[in-house]
Amino acid sequence: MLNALGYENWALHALIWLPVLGMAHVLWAAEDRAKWLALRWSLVVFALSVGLWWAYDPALGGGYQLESSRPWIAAWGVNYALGLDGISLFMVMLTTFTTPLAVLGSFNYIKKRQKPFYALMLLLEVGVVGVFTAVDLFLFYVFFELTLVPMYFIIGIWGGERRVYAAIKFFLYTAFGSLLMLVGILYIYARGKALLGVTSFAFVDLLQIPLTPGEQMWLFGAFALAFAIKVPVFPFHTWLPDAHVEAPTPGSVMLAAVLLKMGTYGFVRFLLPFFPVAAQHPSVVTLMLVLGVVGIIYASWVAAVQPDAKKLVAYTSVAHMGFVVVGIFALNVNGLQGGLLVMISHGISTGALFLLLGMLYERRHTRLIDEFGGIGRVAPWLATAFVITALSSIGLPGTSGFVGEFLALLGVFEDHPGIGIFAASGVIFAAYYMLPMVQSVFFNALEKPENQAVQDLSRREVAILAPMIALMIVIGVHPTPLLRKMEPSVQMVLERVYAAAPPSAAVIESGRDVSGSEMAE
Amino acid sequence: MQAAGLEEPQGAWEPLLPGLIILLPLLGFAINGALALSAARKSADAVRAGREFDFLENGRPASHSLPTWVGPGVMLLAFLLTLVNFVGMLGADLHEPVIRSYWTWIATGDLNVAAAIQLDQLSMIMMMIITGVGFLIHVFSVGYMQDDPGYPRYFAYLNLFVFFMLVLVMGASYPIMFIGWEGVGLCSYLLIGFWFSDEEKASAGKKAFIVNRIGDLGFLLAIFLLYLVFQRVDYVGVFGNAEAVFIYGGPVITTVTLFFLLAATGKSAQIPLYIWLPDAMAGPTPVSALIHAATMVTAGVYLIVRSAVLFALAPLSSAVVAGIGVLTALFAATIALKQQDIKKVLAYSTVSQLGYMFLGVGVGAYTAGVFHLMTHAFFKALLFLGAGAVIHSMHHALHHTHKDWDAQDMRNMGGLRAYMPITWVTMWLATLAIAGIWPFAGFFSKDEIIWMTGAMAGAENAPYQGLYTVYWILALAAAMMTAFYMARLMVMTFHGENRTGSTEAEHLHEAPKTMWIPLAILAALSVFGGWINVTTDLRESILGGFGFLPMSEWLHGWLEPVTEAAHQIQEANLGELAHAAPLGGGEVVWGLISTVVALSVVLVTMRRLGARKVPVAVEDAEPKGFSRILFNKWYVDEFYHRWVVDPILTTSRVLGRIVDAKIIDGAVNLVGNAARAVGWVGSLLQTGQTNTYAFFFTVGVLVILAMIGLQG
Amino acid sequence: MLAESLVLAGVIFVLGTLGVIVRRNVIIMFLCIELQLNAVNLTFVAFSRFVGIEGQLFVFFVMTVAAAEAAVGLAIIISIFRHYETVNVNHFNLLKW
Amino acid sequence: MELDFSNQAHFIVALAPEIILAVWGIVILMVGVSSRRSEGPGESLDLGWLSLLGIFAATFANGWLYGVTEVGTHSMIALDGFALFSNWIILGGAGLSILISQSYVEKQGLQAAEFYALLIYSTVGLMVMVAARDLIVIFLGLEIMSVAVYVLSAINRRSRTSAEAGLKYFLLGAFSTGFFLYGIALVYGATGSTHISAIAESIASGAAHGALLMFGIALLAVGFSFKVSVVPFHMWTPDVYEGAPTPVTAFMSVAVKAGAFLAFLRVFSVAFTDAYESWWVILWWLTVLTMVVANLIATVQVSVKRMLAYSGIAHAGYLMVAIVAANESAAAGLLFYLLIYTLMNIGAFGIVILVSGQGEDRLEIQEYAGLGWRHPLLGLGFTVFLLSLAGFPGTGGFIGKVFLLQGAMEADLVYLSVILVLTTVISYWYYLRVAWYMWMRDPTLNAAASPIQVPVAMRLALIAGVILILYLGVFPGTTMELARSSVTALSAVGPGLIGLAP
Repeated sequence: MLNALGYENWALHALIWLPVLGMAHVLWAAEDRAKWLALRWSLVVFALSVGLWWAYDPALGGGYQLESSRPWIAAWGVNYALGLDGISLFMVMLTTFTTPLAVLGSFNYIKKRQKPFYALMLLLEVGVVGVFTAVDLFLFYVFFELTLVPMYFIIGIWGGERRVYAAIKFFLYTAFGSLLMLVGILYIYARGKALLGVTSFAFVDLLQIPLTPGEQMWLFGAFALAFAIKVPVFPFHTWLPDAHVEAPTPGSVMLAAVLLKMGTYGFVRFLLPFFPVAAQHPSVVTLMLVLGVVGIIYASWVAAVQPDAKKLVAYTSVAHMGFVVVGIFALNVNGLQGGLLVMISHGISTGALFLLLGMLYERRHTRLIDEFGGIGRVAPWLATAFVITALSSIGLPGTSGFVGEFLALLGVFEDHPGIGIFAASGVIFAAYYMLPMVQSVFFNALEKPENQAVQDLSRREVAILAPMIALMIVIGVHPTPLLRKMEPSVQMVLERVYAAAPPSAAVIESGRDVSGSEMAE
Repeated sequence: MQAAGLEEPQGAWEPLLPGLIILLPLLGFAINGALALSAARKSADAVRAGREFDFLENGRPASHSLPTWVGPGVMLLAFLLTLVNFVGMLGADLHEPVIRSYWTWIATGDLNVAAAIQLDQLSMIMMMIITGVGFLIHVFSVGYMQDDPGYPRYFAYLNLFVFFMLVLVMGASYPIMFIGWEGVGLCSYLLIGFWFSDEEKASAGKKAFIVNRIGDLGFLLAIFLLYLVFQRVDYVGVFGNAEAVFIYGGPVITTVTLFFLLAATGKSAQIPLYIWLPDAMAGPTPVSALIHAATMVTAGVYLIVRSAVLFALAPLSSAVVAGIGVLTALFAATIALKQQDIKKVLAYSTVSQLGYMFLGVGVGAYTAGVFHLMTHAFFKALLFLGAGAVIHSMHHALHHTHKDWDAQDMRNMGGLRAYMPITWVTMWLATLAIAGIWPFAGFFSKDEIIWMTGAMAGAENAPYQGLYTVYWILALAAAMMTAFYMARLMVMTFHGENRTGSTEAEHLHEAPKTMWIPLAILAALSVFGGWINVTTDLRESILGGFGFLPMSEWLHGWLEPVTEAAHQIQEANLGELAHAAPLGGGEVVWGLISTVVALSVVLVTMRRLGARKVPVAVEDAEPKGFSRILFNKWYVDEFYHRWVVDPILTTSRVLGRIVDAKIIDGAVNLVGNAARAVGWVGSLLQTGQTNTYAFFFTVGVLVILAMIGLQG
Repeated sequence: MLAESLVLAGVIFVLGTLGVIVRRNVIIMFLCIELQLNAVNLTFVAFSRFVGIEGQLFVFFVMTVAAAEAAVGLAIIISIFRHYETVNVNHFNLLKW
Repeated sequence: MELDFSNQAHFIVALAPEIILAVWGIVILMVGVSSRRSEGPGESLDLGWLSLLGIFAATFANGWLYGVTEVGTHSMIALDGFALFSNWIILGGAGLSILISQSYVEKQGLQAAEFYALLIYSTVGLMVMVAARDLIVIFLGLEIMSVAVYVLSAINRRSRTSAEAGLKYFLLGAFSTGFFLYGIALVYGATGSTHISAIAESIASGAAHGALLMFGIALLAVGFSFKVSVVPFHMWTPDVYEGAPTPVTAFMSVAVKAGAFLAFLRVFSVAFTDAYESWWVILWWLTVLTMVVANLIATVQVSVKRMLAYSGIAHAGYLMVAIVAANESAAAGLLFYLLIYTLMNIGAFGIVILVSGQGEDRLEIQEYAGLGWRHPLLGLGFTVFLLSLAGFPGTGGFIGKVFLLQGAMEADLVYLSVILVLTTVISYWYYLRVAWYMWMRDPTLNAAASPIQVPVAMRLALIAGVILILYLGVFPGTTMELARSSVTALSAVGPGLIGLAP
């Protein structure tokens, strides 16, 4: 069926260009139709992206599929080249899945200047999908930067009181990193030109360039910084709470659900395969793992004392991303798979959390936890949805949150048991920051009259939350299909890493030695 | 679909729809949950309108009548189905666990976890207890909860709990067990905070969840470690190779088992993580009976028995298990001595009894542990339900005259036997059982544990023999206390004259049928339940009526396929167990001693306390001296707050308000501001004076010329 | 011979430069600039004595240009004088920072 | 056709665009004088279109010149692709300047004829300068341009600031000319010639006198640095840019800067290529200083016009990177970037003119509050210009910056590249600041009270700017190819030029 349509030839391009058309349409149409058009277009995009699930076949190995490439800037060997592998597949689907929900979530929230808003949302989708599908470094960078602009305006125009500060901070901070990465990119390109005489930005070509360990270290630094800020990895995280608190609900949703993933995606896509020597250099690995663990614990603790619910959730994102980083730099299948799964589940659960907080905000026009209390009595469905989402977010088995964290922790424990123990302590602190919030918002006595007036979920809101919650459960109960689709690509990344330095194989074994030491004869 | 690597040679016996046993409660949850959500909408509208929605004003709506049938109904079906399989298993002599694998849950790299259930003697007995006792408690709940606005939600949670509990005991691998493990924790969280509008109750639920999570951390780490060693995490894979891989008492196995122990202490409320259980009494009393007495809290014991092979390989861990168990038993018993809240007494008694189970499994008497687990499920459930009945009627009584007395405080009760005779009788039976008085169920199970402790102390080459002797003595002491505080409870509640107040007393009444029938059934079990595992020696002796008791050591035989590996390891390493207690004397002798002593303690207590005049709660004076410390539970909660909770909170605040806001973010902002400041200073050079410009121009020229001059 | 003339030219140039820096009167400053130009002319002539005719050609161009600049410059000075009634450059600092 | 400069007539052909323009300048003056009596509204507009005609003619001629080739490289006037491409940039800058200046000239009552004539003359000067192969000619072109621009910046006789700007520019300009000339003199003395290929040969052959040459090069560098406003020779720039009539500022900021840079590049990478080792360090430091200082000071500006002045200096810093790198990519990058820079800067100043109501008031950033919502298209346009100035993907500015960075990378100027991008981050701040005023602030009463109408000419300029910037941002291929082939012509001159690295 899909093949009959030649789906694999145009799917990715459609995913990028349909939203562009949507933008035009939205800007063209009347103000009051903007939201419906945006919703329709984003739904069409999502519908298209669903086909990717079947179009991408892991049996063909972890390499890129649905590849198509047209020369763009021939002089520099830049190609408009798109491709999809197991790692990007779910990032793309997550994006296309989240966007319509975010759009739907902004129906009541965005009252003024709707057309530009929805246009920017679609533009954001373009950028993110582009980031996840580009297989040309130059193209990747363009999309990577492109996502900044819509987010900057979404926060800055439709945000809260300190929106401008937050927007600028977000923009400058992330741009700072990515510009250094640009230098790195051009450096690699120049080396390729000098050493191999290849003028190309295509991943496959750049991977051939023999970079010296020294160069790898520096380049790793440049790229790692860019992505670490985006993720964000402690201590580069301070832009995130501001951005989240000030951003309008849909902005926060997109930010948490997909934009942060661009950073971790960059880790997997570039740091490991492009600079394998640096990536498995013991000190680098230790540094990243420690940063990840500190992120987990630190962010959890800081989150626990936030008076602002949205800020709290923002910090939990930092903690979750800590799990991802730890998983990735475990440098083994379980860890990497876990990291990717956490990315997916975090996208869903945290996205849902921000939507729910947005709904609360629309009802009470405050985000201060102390302002609430007993909401569960007047808005039981809202409370139920929130509790389920929160549980998924703190990784309760049977929800998507658990599988990812379990694998990530398992992975890191395999090779770094010490760090693994600290990372695992995150499961305690997750409960420590989430449950008190849930209690003082939804439980306890219903004292304030404002709270008594809170309405329960509307049909639209149910329509937003239902698919997300369903997905949390489904992935939690049966994640294997996802894992199977991702595994070959993950394997490829790891092979690439370990091909660079055989001794690292010993590193893996050392994990086993724990038991090997006491093998009975 | 069958997941790879889990095919096991199966016995002749084919289980009947084992999956359905799990699914039924889930189904009940779905139905009741739906009802609950719809009902909640109604009451929410009412609350918004500023009043309470009375579901019963014009007849029960479906949302409040269906659960009556759905909730207990699914449980009954599940129980019957379990019974069928149980009988089937009785018939088949089964040496390998029967494994049913439904789908692959997690598969990546060389990790492969199947969504599989394992049926063997251990899981079967647990399923019997869960579905059986569970069913009775569901029935009881109908009477207890049917007037509560949250009725459907209550049954939804309860069914969900049973579902997770079954997953816990039926799962074929540690991760699957972990699903149930955290799932039951979740349900306990929801049920403790069932009346979530009451901050105290909600907080109690939160406390339970967080404390349990600490244990869960241990569980996770243990799984990781096992995976590291075996690349497998299913029981068959682990236990099958454990002996081959692990050195007896080696560091890794010890670590693994200690991690498991941490998990167990969390779930089974042992020192140091027992603190959540007493607070958990905030939940509806049937919940306390089902979750916090009969089933969930015994999960830790199940975990250890399930991992018997591993623990048997780790003598140190086993010793620690036993130590924690006996200490908890004693410690909790001391607290129970001075509690006034009837449920608090039972709560600490539960902690104490769980301690016994730990002691049992710690000394390698896994069967004894399970045995006590089972009997305890009977009589403690009975006690809680009885207490529930009492509270129920007390509540009604006080409610009539709007007296704001505590319906759970025993000082406000007294003389209730006149009003609720059935409850009185059944609870006495349970009390005798728990006090370990012959021939009630508790006697056999508890006695066996104590006896095995003594035997362990005397084992040929058992490590830490002296230690086990101490355990043995402490265990005996705790048994005395049990007898005392239970007798105290009965006296204060049912005997003497009534202190509730004359007008209120008229409204005291016996529990309805749905409530006392379960009591009766449990009472029967509390009486005879112990006879299924009478040791041969006792059976031959007077205590067994010289062979009168029907069977001997049935449970031993039944669980042998599960525990034999562990027992072999023990015999291989510990050698012959002693046949006499540390102070000499055989099992029979000590059995007689303990039952006599216990009985006398009960009688003395009745006599002494029965005579004394008990002041009602409002008039009672603050306890003084040592009893004050006991009344305040050794100030353990305060200790934890002072030294664990507060430090973490303070640190969090410091991190959040200073480190994050000021230092890290401050640094970020500083960069920006500094740049602008420098820019401002630079802009001052732009004086607008042409001469200045010419000057700087010339300076530039000179510098450049100088550079050239220096170059060459 | 060459060295001396070059040094002379250099000295004149420096004097001109200093003048531009220290003097406040626009006319004087402009004259100092003329001084610089002529110093350069001197250099050109000196060099062209040795290396060829272009130098002297150049001088003519320079003189022409200098004349043109003088014309324009004085015009500008007049127009600003209309505004400020002064030719002290220190007063012309509306534009700064 | 073939041009052989032994035949004098061929000079006419070679200089066709310049000559056309020069003649046209006279025509403009004539028309202006004749129409003086009938002093009517719209007169300046007509003159504007008229002078635009001349620009078109010159452009056409320039295009036609692609057809001809010259014999050898000894002529004083180069007819290589480099010169021709440069002419595109300069003519484009001039044309756009005229478009955005028309209603300004009208409203401010400037003498249209003189204004446009001078603008055209300075254009001629620039074209001569970039095409020159002889320092004499470069000097002449430079002065033709400068003298005209001195007058232009002081042309608003009613305005003090304009007069002050004119004076400062004139004094300092003449001052720098002195150094420039001195440099020429020294180089001449050291190499015995003023023709750049001859200079190059004598340096290559080692015949040149070292010390003299070095000082000469240094002073030449100073002279150019002044024109392209490199720190510390930049200090006239903010004042003059702020004081001069905005269209003049626009013209200065693009055409003048472009011309100076192109001449700079030709001289240094052709004539002094073999002395590279000794001058690149100096320029390296100047570049760093320029990028850092300019960007930092720009962050504290309140007047958008002055902010753009500093941004202009900052861009001079980025462009200097190409001069330092001195290889083919860098040179091509310089051409490409100057083209883009012309478009975006003219656009930005165009908006400034509009917001300030064809005048010099309302230059502060507050005046831009809510502009985006009052005039969405203007807002969008300005946003595009700003993003392009900031070098953001999707705009030509980004491609240009990458082009420059590539040049730097091929010359292994890694640190310089890093500093470039870091300073770019700083520049984001003040560019975005305008954007946030436009989109994230509500308009001030004063601003709301003054509606903005966009005259046709301006509209043309802005639309052309936006479209070209986006086009070059998305499909830069062909233009890049052209730029690259244009610079290869440079390397045809003299012994093994271009593309050597420190």
